[in-house]
Amino acid sequence: MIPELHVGWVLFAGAIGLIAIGVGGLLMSRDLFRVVLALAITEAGANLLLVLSGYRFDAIAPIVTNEVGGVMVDPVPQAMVLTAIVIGVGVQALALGLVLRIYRAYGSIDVAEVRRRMDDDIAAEAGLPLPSGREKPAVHS
Amino acid sequence: MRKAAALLFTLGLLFLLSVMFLRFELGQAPMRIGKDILAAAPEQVGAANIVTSVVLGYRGLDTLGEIAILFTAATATGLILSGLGGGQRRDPEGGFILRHGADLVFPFLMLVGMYIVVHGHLTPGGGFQGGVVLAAAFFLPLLARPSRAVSHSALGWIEGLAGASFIVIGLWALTLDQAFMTPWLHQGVLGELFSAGTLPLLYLALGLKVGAELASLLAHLAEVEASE
Amino acid sequence: MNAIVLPVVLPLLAAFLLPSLARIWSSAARVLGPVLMLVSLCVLWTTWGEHPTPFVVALGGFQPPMGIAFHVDSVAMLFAFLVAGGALLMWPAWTDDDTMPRLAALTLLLVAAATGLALSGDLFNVYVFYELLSVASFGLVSARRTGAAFAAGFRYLVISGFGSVLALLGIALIYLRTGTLNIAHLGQLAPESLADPFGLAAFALLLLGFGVKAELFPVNTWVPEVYAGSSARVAGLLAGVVSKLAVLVVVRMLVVVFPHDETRMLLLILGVVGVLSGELAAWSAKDMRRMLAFSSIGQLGMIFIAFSIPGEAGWVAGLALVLHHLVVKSGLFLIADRWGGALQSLTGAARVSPFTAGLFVLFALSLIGVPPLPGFWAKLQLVIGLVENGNGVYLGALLVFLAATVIEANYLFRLAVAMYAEGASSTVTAPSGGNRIGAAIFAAVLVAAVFLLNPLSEAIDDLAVVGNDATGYMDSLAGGAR
Amino acid sequence: MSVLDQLLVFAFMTGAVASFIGDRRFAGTLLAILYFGQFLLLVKLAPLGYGAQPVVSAWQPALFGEVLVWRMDALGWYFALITVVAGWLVTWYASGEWGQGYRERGGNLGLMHTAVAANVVAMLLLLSSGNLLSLFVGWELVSWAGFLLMVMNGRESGGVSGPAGLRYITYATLGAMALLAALAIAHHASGSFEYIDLIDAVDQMTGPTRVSLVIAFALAFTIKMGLLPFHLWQAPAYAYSPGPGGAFLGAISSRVGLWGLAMVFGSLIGIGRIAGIELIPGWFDLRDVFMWVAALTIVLPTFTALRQNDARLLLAWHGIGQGGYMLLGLAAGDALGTGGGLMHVLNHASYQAPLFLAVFAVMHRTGTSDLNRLGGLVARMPLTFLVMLIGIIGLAGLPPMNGFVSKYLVYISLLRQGEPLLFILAVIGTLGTVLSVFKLLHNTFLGQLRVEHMEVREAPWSMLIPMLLMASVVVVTGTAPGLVLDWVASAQAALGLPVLDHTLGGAAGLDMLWVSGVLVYGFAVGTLLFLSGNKSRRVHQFDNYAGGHFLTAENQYQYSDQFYAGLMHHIGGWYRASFTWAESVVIASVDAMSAAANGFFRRTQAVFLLLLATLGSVAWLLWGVGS
Repeated sequence: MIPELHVGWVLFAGAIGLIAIGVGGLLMSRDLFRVVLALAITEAGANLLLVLSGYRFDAIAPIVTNEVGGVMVDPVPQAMVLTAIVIGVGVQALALGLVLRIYRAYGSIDVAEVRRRMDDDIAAEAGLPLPSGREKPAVHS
Repeated sequence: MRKAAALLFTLGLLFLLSVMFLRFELGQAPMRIGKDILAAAPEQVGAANIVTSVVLGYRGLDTLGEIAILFTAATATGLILSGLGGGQRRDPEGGFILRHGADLVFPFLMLVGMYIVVHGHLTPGGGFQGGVVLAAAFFLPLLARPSRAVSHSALGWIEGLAGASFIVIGLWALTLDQAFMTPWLHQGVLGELFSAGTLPLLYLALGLKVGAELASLLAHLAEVEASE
Repeated sequence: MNAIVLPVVLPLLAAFLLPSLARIWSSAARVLGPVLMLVSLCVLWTTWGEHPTPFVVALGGFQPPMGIAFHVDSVAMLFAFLVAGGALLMWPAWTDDDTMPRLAALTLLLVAAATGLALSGDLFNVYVFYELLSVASFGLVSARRTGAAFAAGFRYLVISGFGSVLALLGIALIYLRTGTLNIAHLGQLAPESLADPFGLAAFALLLLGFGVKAELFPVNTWVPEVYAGSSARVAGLLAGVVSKLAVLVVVRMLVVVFPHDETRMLLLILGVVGVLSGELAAWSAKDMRRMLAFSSIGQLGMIFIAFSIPGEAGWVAGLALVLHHLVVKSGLFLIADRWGGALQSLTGAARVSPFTAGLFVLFALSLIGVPPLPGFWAKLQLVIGLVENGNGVYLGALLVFLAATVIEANYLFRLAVAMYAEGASSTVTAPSGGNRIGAAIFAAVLVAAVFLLNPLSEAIDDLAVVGNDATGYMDSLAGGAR
Repeated sequence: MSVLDQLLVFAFMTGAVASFIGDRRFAGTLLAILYFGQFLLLVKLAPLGYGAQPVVSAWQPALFGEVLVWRMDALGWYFALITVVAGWLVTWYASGEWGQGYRERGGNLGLMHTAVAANVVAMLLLLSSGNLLSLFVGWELVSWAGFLLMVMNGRESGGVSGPAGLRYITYATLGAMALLAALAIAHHASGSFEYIDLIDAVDQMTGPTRVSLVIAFALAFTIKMGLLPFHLWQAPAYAYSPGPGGAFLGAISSRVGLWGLAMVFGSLIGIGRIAGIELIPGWFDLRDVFMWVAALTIVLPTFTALRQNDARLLLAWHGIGQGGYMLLGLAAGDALGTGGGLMHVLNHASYQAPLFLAVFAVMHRTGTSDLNRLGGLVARMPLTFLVMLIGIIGLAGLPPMNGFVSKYLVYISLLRQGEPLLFILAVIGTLGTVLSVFKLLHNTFLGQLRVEHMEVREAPWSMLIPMLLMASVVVVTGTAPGLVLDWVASAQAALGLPVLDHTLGGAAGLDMLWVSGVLVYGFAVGTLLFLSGNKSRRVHQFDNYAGGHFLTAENQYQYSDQFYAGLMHHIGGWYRASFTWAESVVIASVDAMSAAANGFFRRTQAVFLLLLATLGSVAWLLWGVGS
C-alpha cells in the first residue's frame, strides 16, 4: 500500500498545487489575459481534485467488456469532471471575448488601468466628476 | 508588499487545502452511489460505457445544463463581439499545402468525430470528445482560408436544432407519462451499436451541438482577431 | 407532476432555437420569451395546486440518489414562480435591434438556470445550473457593449469564476466524505460523515462559492460596477431575483446538511458585515444605481442574518425579507432606468415625473420599514427572531440592523427630499413607459400586500414550516436512500 | 363598532376628504366641520376623562401571529382631545384668507390639509394603541405624517424645510429603531406584545434586560420630545412647516414622546423600578438622569431661543424647553409632579398654538417673521396682540394663566422631594422664557410702527376666532384648573400613578379662582384709576423725540437688534454649538466608515478579499470552533 499511498499523495498535492498556482496567478497578474489563464489553471486543479475523489489504482475504467474485470472506478466523478471541464471551456471563451472587447475599448489590458478607465466611464455616464480627475474619458467604440 | 501578501495568502491556501485533502487516500472514498450505479447501470441503461450511462442517464440533466452553458457562452460571446468592425480580414490566405491539406483532412476529421460520437456509449469518448473533433474539422478550413466567411446562420441552425432535439427526446418521455429524459427506446443488447435506448441519439445531438457551438465560438473570436 | 420540468426545459429549448427563429420571424422571437414565462407560471400554478405536499421527480426515471432528482416543495415552487414572474415584468429584450435574439436567448437561459436552482435536489446539478446562471448573467451584463460594461462583466466573471472553483472544491470534499450528491441523501449522511470541522469547511467553501451571486460579503465586490454598467432591467433582475435563488441554495444546504451553530454563526457574521458595509457605502454613493446596488448588498445581508436564525422564525423572517426585497428593489431598478445617474441631477426630478418620484418614495418607505407597508412586517419578523434567540451575537446583529436602518432612512430620504426640492430643475427625463408600468406593477403588488397581509402571513408561515423541515426534505427521498 | 372605531373611521374619512378636495376654496371650512365632528365623538368618549373603563376597538387584525389592538384610556383620551382640538382650530385658521394667501404664494394647500389630517389620524391611532405593536405602528405613522408636514413647505421656506425635515426623519428613525429594540426586548421577556404581559414580566427581568428596556424606550420617546441631547432637529423642523401645520406640530405632536414616557413611568415599568436602578449606589439613579436631562432641557434650549431673531424659530426653541417641565414633573413621580407634567401638555398646546398662529398672522399681513423688521403692530393688530399677550404670559408661567398652575405643581413637587437644584434650574428656565417672550412681544407689537407697515390691517376673523378660542382656553383653565385636573387625575389613575387631590381652583394649596380674582380686582382698580385720571393724549409716533432728536421714519427709537447683548455676552453660544459639534462628529465618523466601506468595494484586486475570506472562515471552522 505504501507506493499507492505515495502516488495518491503526489496526485493530490499536484491538484492542490495547481490550485495554488492559479490563485497566485489571479492575485499577482496585472494582465487580464494572464488572469484568464490563471483562472483556467485554478479550474484545472479543482477538476483534478474532483476526479481524484473517485479514483482508485486497483480498479479499471468503468466500461463493461466481455473480459472479466476487477473493481471499477467510480464513474460519477468522471462524469462530473467532464461537465466541469466543458463549463470551464465556455467560461474561458467568454472571458477571452471580454478581454478582446476591453482591449478594443481601452487599448489596455492592465488591471489597474482598466479599473481606472471603468470607474471614469461609469462616473461619466452617471454625470459625476471623474475619479481619476481627467476632463473626460477618451473616446472608445 | 502586495506581492508578498499575495504570496503569503496563496501559501495559506495551499496549507489549508493540504490539511483538508491530504488526509484522504486514493480509493478510500465511500463510493456510495458509485457502487450502486456500477451495479445497476448495465441493466438500467444498457450502455457498455458506464460513464456514458452516468453522463446521459443518471446525470443527464447536468449534461443538458452543460450544453446550455456552452450555448450561453457562444451566444454571449457573439453578443459582445457583434458590432465590432466590418469583418475585414487581413490574415493572409494559407499556403497551398495548408489549404489542400485541410481539404484532405476534413473528411477524415468528420469521420473520426462522428465515430467517436456514435460509439460514445460503448467506448471511451462520446458527444463532447467527438464534438470537439468535429469543431476542429470545421475550424481547419477557416484557418486555411481566412477570407471565407463562416455561415453563422447555418451553424446557428445546427446548434439550435441539435439542442432542441436533445430536449425533445427528453421531453418525449413526458408523453409516455415518464419523467423528463427517461430513455424510451428499446435497450437492445449490451455492447452493440444500436443499444442503450435513446442514449446514442442523445449523444449524436450532443456531438453536433458541441461541434457547432465550439465552431461558432472559435469563428467569432477569429473574426475579431482578423478585424484587428 | 412530471410537467414540473417544463419551466426549466422549455426556456432552454426556446433559447436554443431563438437566434435562428429570429432570422426568419423576428416578431415571434420577440414575444416568445414572455409567452413562455406565462406558460411557466401556468405550469407552476397548476402543479402547486395539484401537489401541495413535497414530491420528488426522478429525472430519467433513475431513483435518487443515483440519478438527479428535482425536489419540489412549496418553497421551491415559490422561488420558481418568482423567477418567471420577475423575468416577465423585467423582460430585458424588448429592443428591436440586432441584439434582441441573443439578449432574449440569454434571458431565457438565465430563467431556466434560476428555476433549476430552485427545483434541483442534487448538489452537482445545482452547481451546473449555478454556472449556467453565471454565464448567462455575464452575457447580459456586458450586453450594453460599453467599455465599462465589459470591464465590469470581466471583473464579475473572475470573481464568480474563483467562487465556482471554491464551490467545486467544496463539492469534491463532500463527495470524498460521503460518496453521494443528492442533497436529501447528504442530509441523511451528514450527522456521521460531515459533522466535523472538515465538513463545516466544505460548507464554508460552498457558501463563499455560491455566495457570489447572493451578494454575500465579501464576495460581492462586483456588485456596484455591474449594476452601474448593465442596463437597469438586467440589474433589477440580478439584484431582485437571481440573488435570491443563490440564497435559497445556500440556505437549503444549511438547513438540510449543515444545521450547526458554527455554520449559522458564519452566515450571521458575514450577513452583519454585509449589512454594515452595504448601507455605509450606500450612504456616500453619488449616483442612484450604485446607491441601489449598495443598498441591495445591505438588504441581502439582512436576509442572511434572517436565515441564520435557527428554526422556523428564521425562515419566516428570511422569506418575508426575500419577497419584500424582490418587489421593492426590482421596482427601484426599473425607476433607475433613466434616473440612475448622479443624485445631484435628480434634484427637482419630481417635477419631471411626479408619478415616478411618488413610486420612489413608496419603495423607499417600504425599504426602511415604515408600517403598514410590507417592509415593516418583514423587518419585524427579523427583529423578533433575533431577539427570541437571545444569544449575544444575535443581539449584536440586531443593533447593527437597527443602526443600518437609520442610515438607510437618511440616504434614501436625502434623495427623496432632493427630488421634491423647490425651484430646482432636473435634467433627467421620465423613465420610459414600459419601465414606469413595470415599476407601477411592483408598487401595486406592494400596496396590495398591505391589504393581503393576513393571508400572506399565513402563507409565509406555511412555507417556513416546509422550508425548515429538514427531515421532511430527507424523507421525501422515499425508498431510494439508504 | 365602538365609539373609538367611529372616531377612527371618522378621522380617516376626514383625511380622505382632505386628500380629494383639499385644494378647493370651501375645503378648509368643510374640514373644520369634520374636525368638529371628531371633537364631538371625543366628547362622547368624555366619561374616560372621569374614570370610565377604557374603550376597545372592535377591529383587531392578526398578522404573523401578532394582534394589533386599539384601546383608548383616560390618558389617550386626554391627549386625543388636545390633538383634535388643535387640528380643528388650525384648520379653521387655514380655511379662509390664510389658505388663499398660501395658495397664491404657490403653496399646496390641499397637501397641507391632507398632512394635518394625516397627523391627526396617526396621533389618534397612536394614542389609542392597545399593545406595543399598535404603538409602534402609530408611532411610525406619527413620525412620517409629521415629516410630510415639515418638508412640504419648500417654496415658502426657501428650501430650508427639506434639510430640516431630513434631519428630523433621521432622528425619528433612530427613535423608531430604539422603540423597535424595546419591542424586541419586551417580546423576548414576555412572549407577546401585550402591555399586560410586559407589566407582568418586568419583575422577572434580569437587571441588564430591564435597564436596556428602559433605555430603549427612553431613547425613542426623548428623541421625539426633542430632549437633550437629541433636540437639534426640532426647532427648524417645526418653524419651517406651513403655519397652521407648524402650530399643530408645536402644540401637540412632539408630546407623544411624553405620552410614551408617561406609560413607561406609570404602567409599563414604573417610576419606582426606574428609581431602583442605581447608577452610583445611594446617590444617583436612573430617575435622576431623567430629571437632570429634563432640567437641562428647560434651560439650554430656552436660552438658545433667546438668541433667535426669527419669531418662528424663537417659539420653536421654546417648545423644546417646555417639554423639559413636563418630563421633570413626570419623573418626580408623585401626584403633584406627574399631575403638573401632564397638565402642562394641555397648557403648552393651548398657548403654543395661538402664539404660532399669531406669528403667522403677522407674517400673513406683513410678509415677515424677522423680529428686526417688525414693531409697533399693536396699533394695527390689537386682537392679535391680545392673543400673543395671553400666550406669552402663559408660556412664561405667570398667573393667572394656565402655564402658571402646571409649573407651580412641578415646583412644589420638586421642593417637597428635596431637589432644590432642579428647582433652581427650572426657575432659571422660566427666567429665560420671560426674557425671550418679551423680546417676541416687544419686537413684534411694541415700539415704533415701521413705515412699510402703516397700512397693515388686523388679521381676518377666520384667523382670529381660532386664535381667540385657544387664548380663552389659556385663561379659563388658568382660572379654573380643576377642569383639566379632573382629566389629569383620571389619566394618573389609568397609569397607576398616585392621583392628584384637587379642587376646581387647583391643588396643593393653590386656588386660582382666588388668585385670578385678586388679579382682576387689581387690574380693575388700576383701570379705574387710569380712566379717572384721563391724562392720556394720543399723538403720532413721529410727534416725539428721543435722545434729543426728533424722530423720523429712518430714525428709530426702538432698538431690536442685539437684544440682551449683555446677557448674551456672558452666556455665549457654547451650549448649542457644542451639540451641533457632537452631531457633526457623528456625521463625520459615519462618513469615514462609509469611505472605508467604499474603499472595500473599490479594490482593484477583488479576488484577494475572496481568498482572505475563504482562508479566514475555513480556518475558523477547522480550528476555531471545531476543536
